[in-house]
Amino acid sequence: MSPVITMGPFHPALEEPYKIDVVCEGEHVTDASIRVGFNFRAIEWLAERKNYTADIALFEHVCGICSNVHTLCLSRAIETLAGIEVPERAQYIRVVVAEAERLHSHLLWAGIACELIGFETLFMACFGLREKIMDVLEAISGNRVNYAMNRPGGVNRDIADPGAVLAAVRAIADATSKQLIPVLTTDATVRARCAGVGVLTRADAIAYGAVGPTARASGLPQDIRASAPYEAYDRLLFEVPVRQEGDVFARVVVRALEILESCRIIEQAIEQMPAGPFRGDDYPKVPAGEVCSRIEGPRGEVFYYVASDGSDTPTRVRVRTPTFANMPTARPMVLGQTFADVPLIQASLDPCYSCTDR
Amino acid sequence: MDAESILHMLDVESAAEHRTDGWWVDVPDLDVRGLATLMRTREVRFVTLTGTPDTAGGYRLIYHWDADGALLNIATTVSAGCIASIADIWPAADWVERELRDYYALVFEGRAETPTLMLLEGDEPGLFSRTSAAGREIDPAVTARDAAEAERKES
Amino acid sequence: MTVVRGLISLLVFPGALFALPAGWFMMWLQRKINARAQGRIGPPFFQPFFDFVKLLAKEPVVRPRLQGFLMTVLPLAAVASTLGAIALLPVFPKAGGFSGDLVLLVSLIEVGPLCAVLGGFVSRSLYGGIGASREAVLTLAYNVPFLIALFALVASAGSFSLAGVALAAAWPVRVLALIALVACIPVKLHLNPFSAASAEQEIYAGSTTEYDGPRLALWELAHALEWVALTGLVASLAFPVADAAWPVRVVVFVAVSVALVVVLSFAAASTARLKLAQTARWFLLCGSGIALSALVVAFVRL
Amino acid sequence: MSLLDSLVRTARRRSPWLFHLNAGSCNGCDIELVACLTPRYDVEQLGIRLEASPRHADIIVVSGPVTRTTLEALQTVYAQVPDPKVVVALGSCPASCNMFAGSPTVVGPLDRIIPVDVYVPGCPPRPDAIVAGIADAVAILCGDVPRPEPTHVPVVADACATGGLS
Repeated sequence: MSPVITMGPFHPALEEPYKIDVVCEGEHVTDASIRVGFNFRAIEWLAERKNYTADIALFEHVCGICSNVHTLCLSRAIETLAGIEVPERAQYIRVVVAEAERLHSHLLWAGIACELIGFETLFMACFGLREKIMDVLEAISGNRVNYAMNRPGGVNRDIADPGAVLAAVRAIADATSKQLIPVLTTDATVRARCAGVGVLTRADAIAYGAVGPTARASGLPQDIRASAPYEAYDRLLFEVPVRQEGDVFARVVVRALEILESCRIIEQAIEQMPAGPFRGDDYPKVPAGEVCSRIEGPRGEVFYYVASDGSDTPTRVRVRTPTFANMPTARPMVLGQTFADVPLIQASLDPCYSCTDR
Repeated sequence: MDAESILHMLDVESAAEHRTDGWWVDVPDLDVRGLATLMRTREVRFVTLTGTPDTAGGYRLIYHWDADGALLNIATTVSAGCIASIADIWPAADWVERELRDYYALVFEGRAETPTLMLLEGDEPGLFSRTSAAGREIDPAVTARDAAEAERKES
Repeated sequence: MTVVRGLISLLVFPGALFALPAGWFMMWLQRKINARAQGRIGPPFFQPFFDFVKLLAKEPVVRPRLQGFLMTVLPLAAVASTLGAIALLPVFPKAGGFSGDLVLLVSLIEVGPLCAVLGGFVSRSLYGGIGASREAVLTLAYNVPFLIALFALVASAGSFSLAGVALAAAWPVRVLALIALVACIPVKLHLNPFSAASAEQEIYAGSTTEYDGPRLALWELAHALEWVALTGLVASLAFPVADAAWPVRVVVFVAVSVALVVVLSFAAASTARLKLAQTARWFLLCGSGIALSALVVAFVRL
Repeated sequence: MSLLDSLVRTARRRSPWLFHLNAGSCNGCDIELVACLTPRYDVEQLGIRLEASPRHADIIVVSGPVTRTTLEALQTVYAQVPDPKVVVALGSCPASCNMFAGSPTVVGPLDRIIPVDVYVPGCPPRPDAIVAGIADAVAILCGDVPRPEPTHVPVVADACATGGLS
């Protein structure tokens, strides 16, 4: 009789409630099952009962960490349905905010991952660095979390001081490449905890439908920004980091390199950003129809399906968040690993349970 | 493999429509397991499955696929409330099917078990269907629990 | 006379009156250094003291009688035995008095971790149990180099008495043995990189997960005293000059202890936590290697 | 007031340990609470620590509108924290359910389930507001400020558990 250890729903390793039942032989994991739904607020149900304006605010609260991707994806769905174009300046502003959000999300993740391997000093360093990008987001939107930037037809606020954004982004790129990446990739204790741990093979990544950095660390070069560019991404140069190993260390490396790529994108976007209006005059009227919308969030592909009957309330909004796709891959990853690795492996997916549950 | 060749292989090229958000096609009598196997062998990524009630009292299921970056939306209709499961072919579909059971009490045939995903263990499936009439007029001060309590007092 | 001396070393120096504030000071220093290394300001000076008082003043959770009794007695035993170990430290090797031998000191130091293991099991919490079993595995692992190193000192000094060891051990043996002993301290104090027994992110607070209020306060107290006992053990063995005046001895004893706290804190702040198996392997290979070389040197010299 | 009393009060004021509980929150509040620990805000200066076990805590910080699925765990954790304890409702969700009001799976607001002592408004509150809220909680904890009258009589578990779904 192997003991079943239940982690959660409230566990210090987890910012959010979820349960993972781990079956152990000694310290070795022989089976695991994940239970979600603790954050289930039936947002999709609520969305069918609120108008589009209220829905934008509602979906901002799918997740407090990647709130911008949700409003962006929903706004794009509404724009596609209504057949309206977004002013060019707004497209660039959206890119800047989306990449700034990726920066803060990746730094947050790096911090939490360090905390999980007990490296508190590096956790603090990551969060210290993250405050720089939080300042940028606050300067642009007025908020540290939940930026309320997107609306159908454009963005709500202009970037008043592009120079400050550039300076902050350059400082982050500098600190990342000179301090964060060297420590993460060379420290012996970090390597001992990450390399070869929690491997997701390429075949499993496809079968489980992994997206985002998780898929890219397993050798799948998928990125919506490159494969189906939206907003201004087709006019910006960036690379999609891909690793073949599929272990925790590969996911660390992919995200670290993405931090640098995001800095590059923001720099280009600020420099290329044209003058002009940043939003349309009116809220659009949404005709009947259905539409899908996808963007690349920090954790991977975000998918929205919106169906409208022509009224001011959608008849169905379906959200497939990246963690919903990624989370099942945790099971093949933890099998055969030690119990001490389980929190780190699940964290290496950059899970967001409030996204998953909605 | 690209979306057009897939549509050709499925023999639904003529019915398919290309929109800004990808390819759309309605196949009322879709062989979902055949489709899933084809997609699996061609490495077309399973994106997700959307379920939504249709006006006729049945459900419209849309299988979303990513073929070389292009979105392929293959819709079908479920009138009897059950459809074949593809979770054994695509482990990625496991959670979505469980979720759809929680929301609309749809039955996916061929699964050994369909545990709840979002609801508590032992809850009746079909939360969205059961509560579809509720909450159209939301008073932010009144939560569903108050409504339930009021109902209990009345009865 | 010896009884008076014994009581003084138990209650005054290096015992309770000195050890309590010293333990709190060391805990504060470790947290402060950790905070400064992370670019933070860190806790105020009296923090561990206030933590202790606050915990004492909390209302204990009602528990079944036997469990409640055990959960009070075990941390008390840890406090008492650690205090006893401190009293035995050979700060004044020539002063005579109650001069216990090394075996007694080591067994008293070991009672603390043993109580923690038992305490984790009697708390009937899953995480307490896991923490306790990890603690047990680690105790086995680090005790291999710990005991070999002490044995090397004994072999070199030709005496089991603490004072004898402190005075007579040869320098090459002493240095190697002390390095091995220092490496064992982080395990006992749950410091990085050997803190697997209290890995908050995996098993909550390890064996103390279920302890609350006054009972937790006792564990905190035992923890503070362990700081003094372990750093003190190294400090007293590292300063063997027999005829220094007592104020000099005290100053050196305190200074070496504090220096050790600083070194250990910096090491903890700049490392990640190793897994249980990795920690155990480190002690059985590297730690034991150093200790064994000390032993070899001791025998060759003989 | 005796010397011992004033020592205990000072100790409580200077050593508040928190247990954070996410009852269906969107992460916004939670991440701002974590930000409080980091160099810019550094609440360890005030003796504040985020504890892993509810048994060690003095202050329970709850974020989120309380979903059906977290309800039972919430009540367990509340019972596990030894007295004296203070409950802080972090953000708008535990105060009013925010935009999740009306959802069939939300049973909040928090004060219907456990008594709430301090509300920290905001969606999410900024870290400085969170620190100020914890300071309010500490004042209640050490007895400087009387505990507020409960706004609701907490309801029993069964009535909540079936909320909206029966």
